[in-house]
Amino acid sequence: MGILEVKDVNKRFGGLQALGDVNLSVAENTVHAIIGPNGAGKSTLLNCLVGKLIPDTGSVMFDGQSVLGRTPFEINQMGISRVFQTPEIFGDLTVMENMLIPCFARRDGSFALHGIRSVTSEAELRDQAEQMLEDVNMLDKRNMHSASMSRGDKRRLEMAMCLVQNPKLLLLDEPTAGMARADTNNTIDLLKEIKETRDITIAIIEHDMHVVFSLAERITVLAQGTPLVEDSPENIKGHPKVKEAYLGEAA
Amino acid sequence: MFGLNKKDGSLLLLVVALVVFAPFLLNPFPESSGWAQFNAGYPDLMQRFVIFGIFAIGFNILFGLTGYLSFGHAAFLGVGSYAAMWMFKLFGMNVLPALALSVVTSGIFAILIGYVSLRRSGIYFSILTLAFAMMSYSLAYSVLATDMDGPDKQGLLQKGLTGGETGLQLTQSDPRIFGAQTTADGNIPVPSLFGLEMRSATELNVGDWVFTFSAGYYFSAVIMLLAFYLSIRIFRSPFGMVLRSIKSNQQRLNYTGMNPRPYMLAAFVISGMYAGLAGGLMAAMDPLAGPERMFWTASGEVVLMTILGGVGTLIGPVLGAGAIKYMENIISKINSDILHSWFAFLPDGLEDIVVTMIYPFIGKGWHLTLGIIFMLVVIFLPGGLVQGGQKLAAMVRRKKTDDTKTATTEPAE
Amino acid sequence: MSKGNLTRRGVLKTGAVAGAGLALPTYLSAQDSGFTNAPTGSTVTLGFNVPQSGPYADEGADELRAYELAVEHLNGEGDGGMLNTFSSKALQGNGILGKKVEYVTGDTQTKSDAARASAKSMIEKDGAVMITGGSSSGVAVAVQALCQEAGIIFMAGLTHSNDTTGKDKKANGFRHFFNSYMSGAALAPVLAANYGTDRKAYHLTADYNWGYTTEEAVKSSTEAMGWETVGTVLTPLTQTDFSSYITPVLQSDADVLVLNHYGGNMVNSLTNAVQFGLRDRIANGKQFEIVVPLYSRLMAKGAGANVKGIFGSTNWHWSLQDEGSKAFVKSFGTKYGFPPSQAAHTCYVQALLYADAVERAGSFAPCAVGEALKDFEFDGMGNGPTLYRGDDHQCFKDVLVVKGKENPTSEFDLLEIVEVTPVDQVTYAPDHPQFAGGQLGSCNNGA
Amino acid sequence: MDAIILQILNGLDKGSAYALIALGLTLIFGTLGVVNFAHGALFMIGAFCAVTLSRLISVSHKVEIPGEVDFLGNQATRDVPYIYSIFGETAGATIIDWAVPLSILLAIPVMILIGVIMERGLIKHFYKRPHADQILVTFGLAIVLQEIIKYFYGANPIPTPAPEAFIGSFDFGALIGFDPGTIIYPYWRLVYFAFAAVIIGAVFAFLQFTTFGMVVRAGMADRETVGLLGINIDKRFTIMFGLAAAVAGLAGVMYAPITSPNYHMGMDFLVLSFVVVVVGGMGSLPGAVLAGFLLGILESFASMREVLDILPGLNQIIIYLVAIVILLTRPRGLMGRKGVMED
Repeated sequence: MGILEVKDVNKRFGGLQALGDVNLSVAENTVHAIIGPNGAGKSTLLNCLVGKLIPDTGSVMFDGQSVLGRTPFEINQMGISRVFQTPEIFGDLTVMENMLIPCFARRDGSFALHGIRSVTSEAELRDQAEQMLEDVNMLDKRNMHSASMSRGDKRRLEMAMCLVQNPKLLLLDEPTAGMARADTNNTIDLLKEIKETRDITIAIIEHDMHVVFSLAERITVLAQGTPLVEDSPENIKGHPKVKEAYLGEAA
Repeated sequence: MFGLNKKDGSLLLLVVALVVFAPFLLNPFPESSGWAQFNAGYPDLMQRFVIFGIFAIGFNILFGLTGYLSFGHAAFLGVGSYAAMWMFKLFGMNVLPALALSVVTSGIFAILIGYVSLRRSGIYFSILTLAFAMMSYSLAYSVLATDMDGPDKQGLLQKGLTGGETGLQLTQSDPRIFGAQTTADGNIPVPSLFGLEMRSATELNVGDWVFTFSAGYYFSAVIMLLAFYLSIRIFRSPFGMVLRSIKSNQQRLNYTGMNPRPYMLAAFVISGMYAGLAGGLMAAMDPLAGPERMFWTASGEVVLMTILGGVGTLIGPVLGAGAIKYMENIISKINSDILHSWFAFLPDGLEDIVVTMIYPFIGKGWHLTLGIIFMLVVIFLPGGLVQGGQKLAAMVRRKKTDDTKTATTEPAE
Repeated sequence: MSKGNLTRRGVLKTGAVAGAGLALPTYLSAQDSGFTNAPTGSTVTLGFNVPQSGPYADEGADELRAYELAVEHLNGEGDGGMLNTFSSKALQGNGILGKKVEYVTGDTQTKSDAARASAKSMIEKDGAVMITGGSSSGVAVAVQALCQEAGIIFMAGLTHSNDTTGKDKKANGFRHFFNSYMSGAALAPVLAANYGTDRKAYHLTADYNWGYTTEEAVKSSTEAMGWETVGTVLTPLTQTDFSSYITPVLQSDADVLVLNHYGGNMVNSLTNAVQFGLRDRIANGKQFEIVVPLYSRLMAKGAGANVKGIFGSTNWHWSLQDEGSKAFVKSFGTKYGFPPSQAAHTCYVQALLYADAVERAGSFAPCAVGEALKDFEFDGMGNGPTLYRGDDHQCFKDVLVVKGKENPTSEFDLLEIVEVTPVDQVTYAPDHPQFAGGQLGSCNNGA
Repeated sequence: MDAIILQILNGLDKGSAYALIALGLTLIFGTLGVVNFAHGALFMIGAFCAVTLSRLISVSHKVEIPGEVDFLGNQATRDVPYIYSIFGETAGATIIDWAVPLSILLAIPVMILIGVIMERGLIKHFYKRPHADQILVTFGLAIVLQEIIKYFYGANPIPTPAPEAFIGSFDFGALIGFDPGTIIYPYWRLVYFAFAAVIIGAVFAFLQFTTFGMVVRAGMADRETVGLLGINIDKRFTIMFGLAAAVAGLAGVMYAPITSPNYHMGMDFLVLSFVVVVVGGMGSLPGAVLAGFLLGILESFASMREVLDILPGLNQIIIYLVAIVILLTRPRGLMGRKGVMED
């Protein structure tokens, strides 16, 4: 029984079958990659996991509880954090403030009216946030205006914002998309480190096979909305069906 | 100090100083000089400065922090005024219970209107709030002002709940259960704080200057300072930070485990209560509540005050409120006679030309000047008056450093 | 040093006090003079509070012209205008009680809040001892209440609602202008004479206080003549297109339409009614007619040719041929080049009446002035013999019934006088049901 | 039944005014993403184009009337328009009579010019600025424009009648089998309705069938993409602003005989037209037109005595009530697209 269990999920958009009978099981404390060509339904699947979309049929269980019908913030409170394809951060806030918001969310739940308490007095949360920034090598940037940072920094900040919440499951949507090689390698190192130092499950959607094969312990290949195969990286590498899905009939 | 950091603390101190010494600062010109027209240190206007300051500070908590532009905030101002008036009519002239009822009533209205309006964002939200305020205005002006008192038309509701066009006023036949119906000399009592009448004032004459210290002003000022202090605390609190993050990226906030809706509603209600407090104070300073307080132009005015001063800044809305009220009350009163007296030193022909050129912009043309100022500020100072102040300060500072540089003959870069 | 409830710049202007000191505030204690803003120097300041922006700005401008003229005449400049025809000869043309008259102006914006703000500024900042002006009943009532509280005399400008001297009457407030009841009482006989007593009337009424009182007044007066009221509909103040209120009139069996509208409302509703052919309509075998209870020449100008032949009432018109009116029209016309409006007339007269009352009382103190105005009878101010009734501070005088002129010779010559309704016909008891419910209270000297 | 038909006619007539104003407003929203609070002022200036033209062509000289005196006892004079001496009295009088329709010719160039100057001189610099700034600057502009008009024309409404030929009413009922005189409708209002239909049709055709219109529509859908294609979209947007100004202006010109123009008529319409645009859906042209007619008709029905007897005051709030109901049931108005003006 995995921490995340997707059973018979179907999703249609008008005439388009975006997801058809998707079954997926992500085991606890593993890195699970979901790959597939464009339009394979990877993002739709991800959106079904975080509450942005509701599947037509099927079930999505996380940690023994259904996530269906829950809003994104409720799902986050269950322990799922999500990193977006293009970094989603609070551009008007400083790096430190960006870090504090998830800390508040973790401590106070989805709503708390701390209207009088000063942010500066939240020493404990600030320590947590600083520690996390240190981990991602961004402590020196903590007072920067986050919108003015490079894309790589924004991505790292977003990752740090997710990690500081100590999620049980971290969802990564193409975390290295548009990154330079060096940045990509840094991200891989970072994720490896995270995996080694924490009890965390990571589900990752990725195009870059270098990233996938450096990190993943299990890989699910999605094509036309259905899982094609699920196996270990070694087995996936040479799998004929995968080649077919990626390169078309010609292969 | 008071849980504020150094910068906020000194800002608060500055505002306290400005407010306490306002009767002096706003009356810089001697009474007998021609410039005395520009003095603004009389009780009514000073009260308006701080009351609209409260209104704008509250509006800024919603608009400045969350970016949600309410175009119907005047509804809460009006509701606050009506609530205070009814308190005066029914129970007595003490201002504290009246203000309490204003805040509570406007808070309830804000919960209802906010709950519905916050289901939409952007301009759709703005129009929803506008629609609610305009409905309140229209009903207060007409249906709610019709006689609800039965055929004899003598009682408490003879002009309905709101008094309509003429506004809700005190009368000698109001019950005022915990106070006197009429004063000893047969007049309607005035609002007071445990016997301290809001309209009482003391004057200080220094040479050709007259400074007026009004009880009503200082009472309003204390409330404004409390409101300002509270707004600083809110700006610097986790709650305030979450509100700013709503403006910045609502999607991220959602995926970070926070529910934006109750935060928005809380901000809306707090801001509505500020407006209600301002409305209650208006009634306490001047016991009358008219429906035009809820008209869309009144809502527009607070939007303009906030933008003019600087959206999202702590002090900006107060400055914006002051600027607009100053124009409305001082510039509008300058008539051609006064102009002629100013320029009397010029030769006759030239005097007429100068007066003719200035006349369209003052007195009855004060709206024109206001419009031009709106345009100039937003074109040249996108951050409002606060940005203007910052630029000025930066200029002074640069000049200073330039001076020191020259002094130490550092090589130019 | 002085202390009290309101600023008195007048005091301080002259008596420059050296040295500083702070007095403990004392409340409701009378100052030496005993009333608010007592003028002590060689001048006295009056406050002219008129709409300078908003829809009634032109009317306000005309009021201001009249006040400036009145100040001239009071100070002995110009040709003296109505001072020469006024039955009371107390005024000498040397200011008021020998003090030169100065004035300050404010913009009411036709909003009660703004009007009170500008009135307060005139009282607190400029030391005005009397406030006058205004072009709507809402403003008049609001400012009147303020003046009562502050201990200042308020001489109302153009305000026609019954409530100004009815439900909302105040001891410190005085109205020269006529009111809804008088309009109804003056109009009804003329309407009956011209249109017959068997008529069915349909009212369109502006949905606010003035509209209600006017509808009530016209309805009860016409019904007393035998007319039947077949419908009354309230229209929003902000309405600009009245078509959807006019078409139901076509469906009803009414043969008279009464437009209880003023200002822009009246201009538009009348224009719309004429567009819909109501004037060419035959209903119940009779010619369909339109009535506008309160006329103003400025509004008639806005409605253009549509006013032709339509009955209404007005407080005063420049074509009146009595000596007072002629003198006023002459000095106003000479100074400004066109004849004055009824708003200008009432404001001019109010300013003079106030000055005269002060002169007769020998004091600026509101209670003394009020006493002098109370039950004061005068003549020579354009409306024949007039009484300032003490019970409600309302002037009783002749009322003009007018109709839109068929062939105007100029843009000012839009109305012609049909009848001067004698004062007896428009007089009512102070406790008349349309006015009951308010208390004058006692006069307030403030300070 | 006839009452209902009449109210529908009223509604269509009101609706056509709402739709015309909202059309220009939503064009500017859609193409430029600008919240234009000065749009009502453009409508007002249009109406004053009619006032100005009728004043210009009736510029007069004074002719003494023998034997008569004016109110001050001086020699009385009569105004005789100069145009009489050019075209003769009959033709001259006809030209003055037709001032309102004629002023369309004046309004089109004037309004386009004002629109273009506004866009190039002011609005252009505010595309990237927050909506709040746009509101402040256009509101300031609106105040300035109306104060200028007030300075020259005063605050009173100015009667601007339709030509003699359109005075009176058309017996609409007789045409469709009702008793004569039951359903009559003023000619000028029918003209206004037809005029509005033509203008709305023309704008739609222009956007639908011309290359220019296609680019603009593409620009409304996605400003950046079209910019990348190398099309000079900015220039076209300037022209769109001129067009929107012209539509508002023409709406104002033809409206002048219905309600006498005054300097604040634009502000009176401003809030209403925003409600119309939003109810229709931001940036949706058909939505604006549909909402205009819908609100016009509902407003007309709400002003009926039968309705008011049951729900007093409904006529005061109907527009806003409908707006609330529609926005709560349809998040982006009747025909709005997702993501427009939601931040």
